[in-house]
Amino acid sequence: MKKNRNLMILFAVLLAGLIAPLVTGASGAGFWVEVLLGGLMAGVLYSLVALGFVLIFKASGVFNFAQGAMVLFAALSVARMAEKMPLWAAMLMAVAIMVVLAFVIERLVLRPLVNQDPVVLLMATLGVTYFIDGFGQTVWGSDIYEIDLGIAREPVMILQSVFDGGILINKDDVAATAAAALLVILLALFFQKTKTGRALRAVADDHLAAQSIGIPLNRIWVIVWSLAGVVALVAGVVWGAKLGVQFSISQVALKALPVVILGGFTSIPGAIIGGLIIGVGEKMAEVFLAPIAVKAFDLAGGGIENWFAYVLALLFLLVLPEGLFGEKHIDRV
Amino acid sequence: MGGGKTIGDVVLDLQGISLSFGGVRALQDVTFDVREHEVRAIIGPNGAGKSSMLNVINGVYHPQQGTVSYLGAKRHDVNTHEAAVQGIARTFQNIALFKGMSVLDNIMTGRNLRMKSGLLAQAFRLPSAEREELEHREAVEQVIDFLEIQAHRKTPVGRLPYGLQKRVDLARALAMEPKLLLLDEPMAGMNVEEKQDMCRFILDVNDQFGTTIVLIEHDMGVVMDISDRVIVLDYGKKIGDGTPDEIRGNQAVIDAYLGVSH
Amino acid sequence: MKLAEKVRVLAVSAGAVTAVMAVMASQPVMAAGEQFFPALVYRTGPYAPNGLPFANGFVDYLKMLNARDGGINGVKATFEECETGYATDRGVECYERLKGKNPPYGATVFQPLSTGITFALTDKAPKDKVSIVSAGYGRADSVDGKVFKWNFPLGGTYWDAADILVQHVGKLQGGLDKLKGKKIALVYHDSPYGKEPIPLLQERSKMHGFDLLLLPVTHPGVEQKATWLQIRQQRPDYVFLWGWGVMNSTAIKEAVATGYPREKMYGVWWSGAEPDVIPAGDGAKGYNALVFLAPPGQGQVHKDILKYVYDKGQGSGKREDVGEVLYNRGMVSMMMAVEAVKRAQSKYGKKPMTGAQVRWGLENLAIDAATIKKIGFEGFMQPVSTSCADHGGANSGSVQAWDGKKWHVTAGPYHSDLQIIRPIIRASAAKYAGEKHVPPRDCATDASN
Amino acid sequence: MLYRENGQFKTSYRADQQMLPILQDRIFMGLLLVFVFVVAPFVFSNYFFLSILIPFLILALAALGLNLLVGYCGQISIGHAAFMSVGAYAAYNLVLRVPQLNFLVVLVLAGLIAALVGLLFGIPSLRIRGLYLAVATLAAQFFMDWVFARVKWFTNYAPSGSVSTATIDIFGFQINSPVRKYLFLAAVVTVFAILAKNLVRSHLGRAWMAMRDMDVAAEVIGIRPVYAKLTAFAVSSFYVGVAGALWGFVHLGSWEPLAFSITLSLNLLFMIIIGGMGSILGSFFGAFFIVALPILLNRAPDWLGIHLSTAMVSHLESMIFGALIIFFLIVEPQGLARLWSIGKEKLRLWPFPH
Repeated sequence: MKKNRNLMILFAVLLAGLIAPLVTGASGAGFWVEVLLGGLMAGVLYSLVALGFVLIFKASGVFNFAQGAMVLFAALSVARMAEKMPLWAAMLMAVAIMVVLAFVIERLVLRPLVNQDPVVLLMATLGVTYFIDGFGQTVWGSDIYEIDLGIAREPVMILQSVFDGGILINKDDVAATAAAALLVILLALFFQKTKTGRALRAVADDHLAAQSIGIPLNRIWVIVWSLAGVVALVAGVVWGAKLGVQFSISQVALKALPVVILGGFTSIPGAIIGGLIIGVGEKMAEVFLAPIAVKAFDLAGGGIENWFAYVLALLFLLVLPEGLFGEKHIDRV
Repeated sequence: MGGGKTIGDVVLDLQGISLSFGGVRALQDVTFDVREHEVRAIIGPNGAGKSSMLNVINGVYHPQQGTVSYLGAKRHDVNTHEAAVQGIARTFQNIALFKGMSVLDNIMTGRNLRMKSGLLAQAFRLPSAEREELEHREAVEQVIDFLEIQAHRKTPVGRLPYGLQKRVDLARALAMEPKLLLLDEPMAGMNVEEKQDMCRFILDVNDQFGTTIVLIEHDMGVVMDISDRVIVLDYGKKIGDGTPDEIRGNQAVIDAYLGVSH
Repeated sequence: MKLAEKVRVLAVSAGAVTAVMAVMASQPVMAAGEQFFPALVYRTGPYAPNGLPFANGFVDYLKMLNARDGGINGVKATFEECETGYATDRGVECYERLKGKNPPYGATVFQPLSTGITFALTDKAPKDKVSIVSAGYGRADSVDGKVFKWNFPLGGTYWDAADILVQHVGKLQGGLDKLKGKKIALVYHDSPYGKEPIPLLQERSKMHGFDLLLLPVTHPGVEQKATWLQIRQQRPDYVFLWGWGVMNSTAIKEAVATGYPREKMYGVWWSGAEPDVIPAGDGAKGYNALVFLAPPGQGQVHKDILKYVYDKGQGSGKREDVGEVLYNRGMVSMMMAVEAVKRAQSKYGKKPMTGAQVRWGLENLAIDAATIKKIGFEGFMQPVSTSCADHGGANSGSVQAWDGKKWHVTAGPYHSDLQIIRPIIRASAAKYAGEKHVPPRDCATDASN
Repeated sequence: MLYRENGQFKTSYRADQQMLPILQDRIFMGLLLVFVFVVAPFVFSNYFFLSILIPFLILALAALGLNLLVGYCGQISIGHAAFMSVGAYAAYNLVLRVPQLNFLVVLVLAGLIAALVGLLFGIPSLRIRGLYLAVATLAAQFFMDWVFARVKWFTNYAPSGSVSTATIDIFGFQINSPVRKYLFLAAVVTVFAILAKNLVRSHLGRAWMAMRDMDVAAEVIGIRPVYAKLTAFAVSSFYVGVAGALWGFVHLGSWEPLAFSITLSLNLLFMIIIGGMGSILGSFFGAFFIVALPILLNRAPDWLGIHLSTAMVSHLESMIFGALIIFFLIVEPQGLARLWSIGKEKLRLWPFPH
């Protein structure tokens, strides 16, 4: 089919772009692998935030702009509470806080706005963003705070025998990836094996069907928002441990948006794969493409990664209007 | 019926239409024609592919196989806009009115195709644009009078009762001054009185304006009363085609259609 | 929701709107005889970690003056904070809000602590007859007082800073000529602030033949992976860091992660404070940054602040943070404004000064060693003296290094090479004057007002 | 009471097609215009002009432009500040490179250039819809941010990337004082609001609304989605581009790409949702709400005599702002304009409700 052919062409072009630096000799193999890994690591973080988006969108049809603010709030909670207690206790407390937050949001925002236009719900979550931003800074402060997972920051050199100059690897990046992978496996198990999980999947397909299983929609919303809160917590801790916890990390939500349009709003695998594609794509573009563009057009610096993710996602959308794994949509009249 | 009415040549001719969505086959090798000035009914149980048929005629769906000839021009699939330009109008099964607009504005959209003033003329409300707007308003007012909905002109369509919404849907289609009018269950969900009104409107349109009509309807009484020829679909296949009397006597139709709860 | 209820809501909101209109139409009147200092601060948002200590030092100094001396030569000093969040539009709103306070004198001087806001206010200040002091930031070309009558980049500009950094690394290499073929990367905040030093560095790169690698970092600066991968690939000999807020600590962490030696990193004076290095932990050891005017530490003035402000429980921040780099810089920024008021008072009399009178004070500032000692800033301050042609008043800076616990001054003071900078300033100021149709004034005839 | 339309019979379609068919509405609009152009210049303080009214008028124009696209044509955009920046930089370059042009001409040209760019970024709307399109419009936001930060020509090679403008002069009339700026903007915005009103009540506007309410049905009656969507993008971007040029020249005076960041885009979206989607008047309500509310919240503790730290005030501002937005969405998801019309309906019936 035509669509598939276009998709193949798109993938082929991307793949060609991916290996171009190697072929043209713009980069040594070792460095290329490092950029790839850097992209994958960034992609894992994007995936984590995108996962929060997808969970909520799937179950409640809400495009949750507040996911970034939730990441910040969770990370701030962990960082500040860890000053007074062991890290594990702080994380548990933070999970409790995120559940309470989910409950409050369901009660005060979602329930009164049920069946409203998606745009209205989107704007409501922006309101939630402002509130959480202000509230988080009031309670926890607006300085930079630390989350210490006890992992050394100094990078280690590996595979020196394979690549010229070896490959630089950070243990915290590896830990982040492991945490993300673990979370995804847990979520998959939850959705496949538990009764609640199956109900959640049902609600995504059909709201009425879910109610006939006997789980009230309201409780389902609290559960998905709590889950999204926990995902935000993991993303916040991973990010915060790496770069410090500060107001700015709420901006990571903007990076997750192209991921969800690329992967499809309703697909968990889409969020993961989309995150990785975007992560690798933008790092590769920035490192290898930007310098060429700067030279060619006499630009004042590169920085193309800011829009590259969106343009990449847009390209995918033009081929697949519902994203890689999104649900197809047929007009009925 | 419609004494003295002359049925003309074939204006619409569908040959071997097949349409499927993914694995679901909605239409299989359906062939039929519509003659000028006739009322042509499509009947069949739910899911028989009736609405899909209309969607193929005015280009909402594109069939995988078959050809559609309209006014002699033969093509594989129809472009919706072109269909509208060539005078094909339709109403919808689940009322597809523009919810945020008033009755008047909804019907005015039926004139859009004929309104030519440019963007700037409209923005500055130049005399030419004003004049055009008034001309078309007058045409629309005639439709409004014809369908007797004068009292509801400025009402947002969402606030109207169902029966009236159906009437506005028809008014919008009529405002296009169509040559061929496709009606998708125009009487569904109406009470007897409303149905009588609607029948009257349909026959009047057919008589007064000479509009050719293709009609989907469940109410067999209505269909047999007002249509000149009937086609019967079942599971996407044509199982009968002819005058109401012929259809009444068609054994395949009786088995397939009347066996189903009707 | 019922109709009646909706109408009630409408009524309430209409009432609220009317209230805003009513209150905003009336300007509050202040008790006469005060010197009013507007304080544009940011205590929230992405730049709060750096905005907080600066704002604390900025207002604590005034509090101390009032408590210790009863104000400035007997004129009570007042201030009002306005949160800008480092956003230009909010900064402009703060300016409009505060410029007319304390009539008939108005605001003394504006210090926006943001290059973006400085740019925006530069156009507005001449009409409102109030000066903009941008100590160590803002438009570098505004040193030219002939064109920028109301701008005072006191203590040094980014061109001075960039020039000093080049001189320093040149010295490390054993001479500026040895920079030939070397590679210097500029990692900068992608805003007017970060872009300011580029023309000077380009000029120097042409002169000495080193490669200049420009790596912008998008606001707020938490995404630097690609930037540091490029640095890993290009292996520049030095990295100059022009960051602010969370961007600084992120840069140092990414440098650790990509194995770039911190010893080869040099920050501008806005990338060399405690909140920039502490979050990076041990990894920040060896990182260098410029320091101008006020190095960290405590002197007589701090003792007074602790005694007159903190002992009474009126401190703006934490006691242990008094003496941090940015705290001191905020304090010095306020001190220079106060000195300008004093200078103006010496000409116009010991009463509250208007914005125009303070402008004269700023243009004739003479903070020499004796004054510095007298006001308790000995060891924290280079002399600053301004003139009509030179609104900067100083062009020196030292290099400090972080040892994991404290900052230590390791080299300097350097003076920027005016031979190189002046022509660029003149060209840039002339271009501005052309665009804005501002006729440059003649310093000989227009020395006063 | 005052608001009675009984007895006002229309004798011709022309009379019925007027912009404001009801007499009281015309009187109200007349009084409002008198207030805006005659009374207001004398009663407000400079601060009120500079910090509230001027940004309000410009952002109302931008919100109006966005409303044409989102509220009337149903295409969501979260990247409209990008087209504001196109307008602003286009105007900057026109003034710089063709100084003899009258500023009014510059405004129109800047709008046209923005319209062209808007058209380009509107093309995906032909394939993508709903929230997917919304996110896709962010591509415009980030791409234009980047273009103006990077391509030196647009900023006339200014080393800082910041551009600044000279005072506007229209036929010898200097737009230099707050009151003059206000009057100039009020005039421009009034004209553009009337043009917008004309557009949405003629066939193009009906085509947009038809696309919004039921795109398949619209196509079936002969409205071309390509034409309807792209004209909506173009006209919307034109408005927003003009607003951008005004924002740069009249309000900011000098600016950097950050002045047109995503925050501004989101604020524009807030304005039309709080004010009312598909309502010209709503764009004004929404703009006033979003411009004045943060300032009001920021200053309220001071007026009330409550002394809070600057940080606390700022955090409270953010929290209350967020809470109020949620509150308004819950009370009236259709926006302030809807409340306004409900209020009018009440007045119409009062004191004799049926």
